[in-house]
Amino acid sequence: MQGKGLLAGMRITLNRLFGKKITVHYPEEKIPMSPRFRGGELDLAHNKCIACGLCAMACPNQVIELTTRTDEHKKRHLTSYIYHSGRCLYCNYCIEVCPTDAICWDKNYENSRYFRHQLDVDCLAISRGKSPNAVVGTNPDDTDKEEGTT
Amino acid sequence: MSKQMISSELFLRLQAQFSPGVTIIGEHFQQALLVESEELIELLTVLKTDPNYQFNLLSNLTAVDYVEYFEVVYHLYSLPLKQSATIKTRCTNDHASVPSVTAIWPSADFQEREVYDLLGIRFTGHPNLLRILMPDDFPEHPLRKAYQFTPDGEKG
Amino acid sequence: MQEVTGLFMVATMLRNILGKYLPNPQWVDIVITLINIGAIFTVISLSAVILVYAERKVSAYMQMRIGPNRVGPWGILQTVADMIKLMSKEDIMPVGADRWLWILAPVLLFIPSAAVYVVFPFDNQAIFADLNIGIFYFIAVSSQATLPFLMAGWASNSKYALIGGMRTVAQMLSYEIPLVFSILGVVMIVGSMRMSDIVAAQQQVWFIVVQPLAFIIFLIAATAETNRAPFDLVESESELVAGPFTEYSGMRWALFFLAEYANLFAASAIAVTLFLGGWNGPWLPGWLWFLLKTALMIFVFMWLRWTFPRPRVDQLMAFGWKILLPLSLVNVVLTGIGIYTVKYFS
Amino acid sequence: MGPQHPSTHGVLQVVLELDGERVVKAIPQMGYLHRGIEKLAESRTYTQFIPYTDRLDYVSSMGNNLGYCQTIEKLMAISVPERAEYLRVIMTELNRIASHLIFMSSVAIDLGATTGMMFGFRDRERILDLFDMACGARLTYSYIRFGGVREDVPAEFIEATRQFLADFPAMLTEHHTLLSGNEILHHRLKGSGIISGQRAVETGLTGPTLRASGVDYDIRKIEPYGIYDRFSFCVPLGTVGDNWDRYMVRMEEMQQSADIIAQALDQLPPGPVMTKIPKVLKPLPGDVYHRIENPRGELGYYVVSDGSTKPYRIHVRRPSFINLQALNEICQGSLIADVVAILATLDPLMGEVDC
Repeated sequence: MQGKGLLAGMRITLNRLFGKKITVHYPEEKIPMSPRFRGGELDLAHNKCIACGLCAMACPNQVIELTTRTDEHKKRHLTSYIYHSGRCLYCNYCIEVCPTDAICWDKNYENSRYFRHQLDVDCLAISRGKSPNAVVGTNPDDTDKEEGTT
Repeated sequence: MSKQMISSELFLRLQAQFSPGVTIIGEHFQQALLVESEELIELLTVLKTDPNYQFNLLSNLTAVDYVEYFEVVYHLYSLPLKQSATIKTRCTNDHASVPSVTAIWPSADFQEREVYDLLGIRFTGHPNLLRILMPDDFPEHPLRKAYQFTPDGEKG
Repeated sequence: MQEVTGLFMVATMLRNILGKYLPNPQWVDIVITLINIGAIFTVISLSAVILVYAERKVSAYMQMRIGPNRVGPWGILQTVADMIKLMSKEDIMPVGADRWLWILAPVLLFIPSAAVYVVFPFDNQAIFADLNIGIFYFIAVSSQATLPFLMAGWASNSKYALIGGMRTVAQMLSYEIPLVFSILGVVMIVGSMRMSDIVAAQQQVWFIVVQPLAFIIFLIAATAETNRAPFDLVESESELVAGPFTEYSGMRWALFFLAEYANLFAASAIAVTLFLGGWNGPWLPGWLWFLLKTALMIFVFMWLRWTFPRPRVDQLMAFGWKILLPLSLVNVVLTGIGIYTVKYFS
Repeated sequence: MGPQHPSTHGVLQVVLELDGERVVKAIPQMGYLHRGIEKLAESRTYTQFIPYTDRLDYVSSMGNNLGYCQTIEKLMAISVPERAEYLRVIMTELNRIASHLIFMSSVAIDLGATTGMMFGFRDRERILDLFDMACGARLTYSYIRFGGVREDVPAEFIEATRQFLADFPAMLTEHHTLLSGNEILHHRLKGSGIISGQRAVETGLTGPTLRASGVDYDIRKIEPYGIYDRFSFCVPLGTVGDNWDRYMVRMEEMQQSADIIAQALDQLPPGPVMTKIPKVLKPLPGDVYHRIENPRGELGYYVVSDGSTKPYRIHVRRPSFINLQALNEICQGSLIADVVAILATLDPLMGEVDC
């Protein structure tokens, strides 16, 4: 069988051998993601959030669970905002539908966890800055539900 | 999106040919031919072999559970004449069975097995009517409206 | 008389020291042989470690990746880390496997590939046993390697392994013959099978120039012998998962791995001795030349591996019998005519 | 060949009946990746179902979005602005090239040429970066919405796509020399896994697999959806319908898609990318079936609506699921190595097969 095609193939691999590499040393240098990258977890600016619950309703997979409390002069406050990142489809619906742009992606795509319940992120605590790395250990079922769960 | 639907007079001629069992329902792109399951095979063979129909590709075969009855839908397409048609047939849901069209179009084989697996419609004459997607020992047919499931965290 | 090379002096000096302590000369020979065996094993394990690392680096560079660079500077200790990992891996044996056959297979595979090192002329005098049937010994021992594959295939009681084992037998046998015939060409010119004579005969001109066709046939047949791509049908990932080695893990699998790289080093060493003039070469000492040429040959094997897809079993057989074998016969005839004309004119 | 076999494109089990190495029967067993997307659809609103369509044929999810959105637009007669139509064509064709690059890499790795695979994935990275720039995701985009696309592409996207199109011929020639020109590949793919055109149509094969058997059936040409009638491109056809034809048809299609993108980029008009549609869609009761040309074949959506915000029934006509029917017939009497090659050229995708 004429070896012309074989030799041509070998020529390619040879000059690729000395060619420029395209992989990077991952932990040290990271490939920059685009500004529109939808990844990581939701980070909530709780002062902007008016606890309307639109994001929870818009989400196809019921990933966002928030509970609200209406105080004396009918103003709604957020009491808990749990984001089950394990079930999130990253479809960006919640961010598009939020009237006050309170949530956005934190673009940190290295968020692997050891335990399943660590996937449920309590964005409220984080945004309040109380405990910057508050990974709520509460499993979804035993979160105390106040009235008005949306 | 122009869709060369089968011209209506062809439908009318078909209806005349199989008068009692065939009715035309829907309009414009939703136009379909409702057929009694007895005349189904006969009609489909005509559609495939007759020179002015020549539907040689069974593009899609599916079924819908309208609670009182099941509706099996066939979408046909004719490559030479570049026209498409929709054929529907109904069967009650207690003894849901429809004659199988694998004899006419072998491409119906997997699709009928899938409809049987998910909706429980038996296709008489199908070579090996087994479950295709669900595990073999799955008791029910999940796509039926009666089948509700609430896996954890699912508030659907 | 060849000049006394460094290595030879070391051997004689060692012999005198031992002579003082040990009562009679037999003891000295035994100790020298033991040292040599030890030397061969270190060469094998060292070469395996380096080859594994080199293969991963070369394949990575060819695919524009960077390759292992985590463990140790530029990833040199990567293979050592692999070895330790493999040793600590738990060694599971498939149920229903044929116990003894399964345990013996990797060991039996390693013996022929180690025994082959005996005839390599690393340097002028540095050959373990300069048998007068050197090259013939190489062929006889290397054809032993087929059996352990079949044993592993049969013993691990899995469909993939069995088919892999059958394929090994078919492939190795059908590529043994073209290999032998291509070597025949060289032996006809040299007139003797002693390795050092073959190397000595290549003082002026290397046999690759005299026997280009034989070199190509040898190259192809050797790739098939060592089960390396493009002929790695034995353990082709996409069809047979890993062929005979599917059921092995931990240290046993490492032994298979080691044997494969030992075979690779052996095949390229033989190619160097037969066609590229062993340790002949200006300026540099003999053994360095030998290593450089072997490294070049190994690079060519790796180059083949990372460029070509894998032919089908029946195409492999057809190629082996219908094309390679007649070609090698033609080569033998041509060499015969060549020798005769040379004798006629000189 | 069990579900976790390395070369079955996902979790597919092929029950092989052999004598020696010859294949007597090859029955695909499916369902390992069955997530019941059609059942989920019944408890989601129309817009909420879009991210699920990405997960069907996760390698060309732009095509899935387009198919679903066009079906609903047809049901509710929603019009789409010009610029959005062009962006949709550009995105789906880019996705087709990426999907065919994956096809080529999987053929290469299945036949043993690991380097060929690496090159395929390296070129696909370029396209994924383009998608990342435009819609933020690399694999599951949900970029196409009812009435247009989610947001306009950034300025540098157009220039980066032109740059990609400029480098693309060089990439293709490299793949051709390394893989298609290779004699071993010729022997491996030529003459094996043959299916005649007429038989292919009967078993419901569609897409490049059908065109390889010489049947000219490309929905972009026969029933142009969207604005495909404004682009001139030819539909590559095979002759014998063996593995080699299936391979070459897809390689040529990549070139055709690149031409389409170039034409679309030239004619890209300015303007809005989204028409005004109600927040909550309530289509009139009725059903609709719409088909588009996905890299793996004819992707059809049959949507039945009962007037509420949630679809009553959605059935997806999945090309890989139906193309797999021909596996048993094509594999008759071939060797194990051929079964792997046939599976590679049939290019099934488990997310789509199991739905």
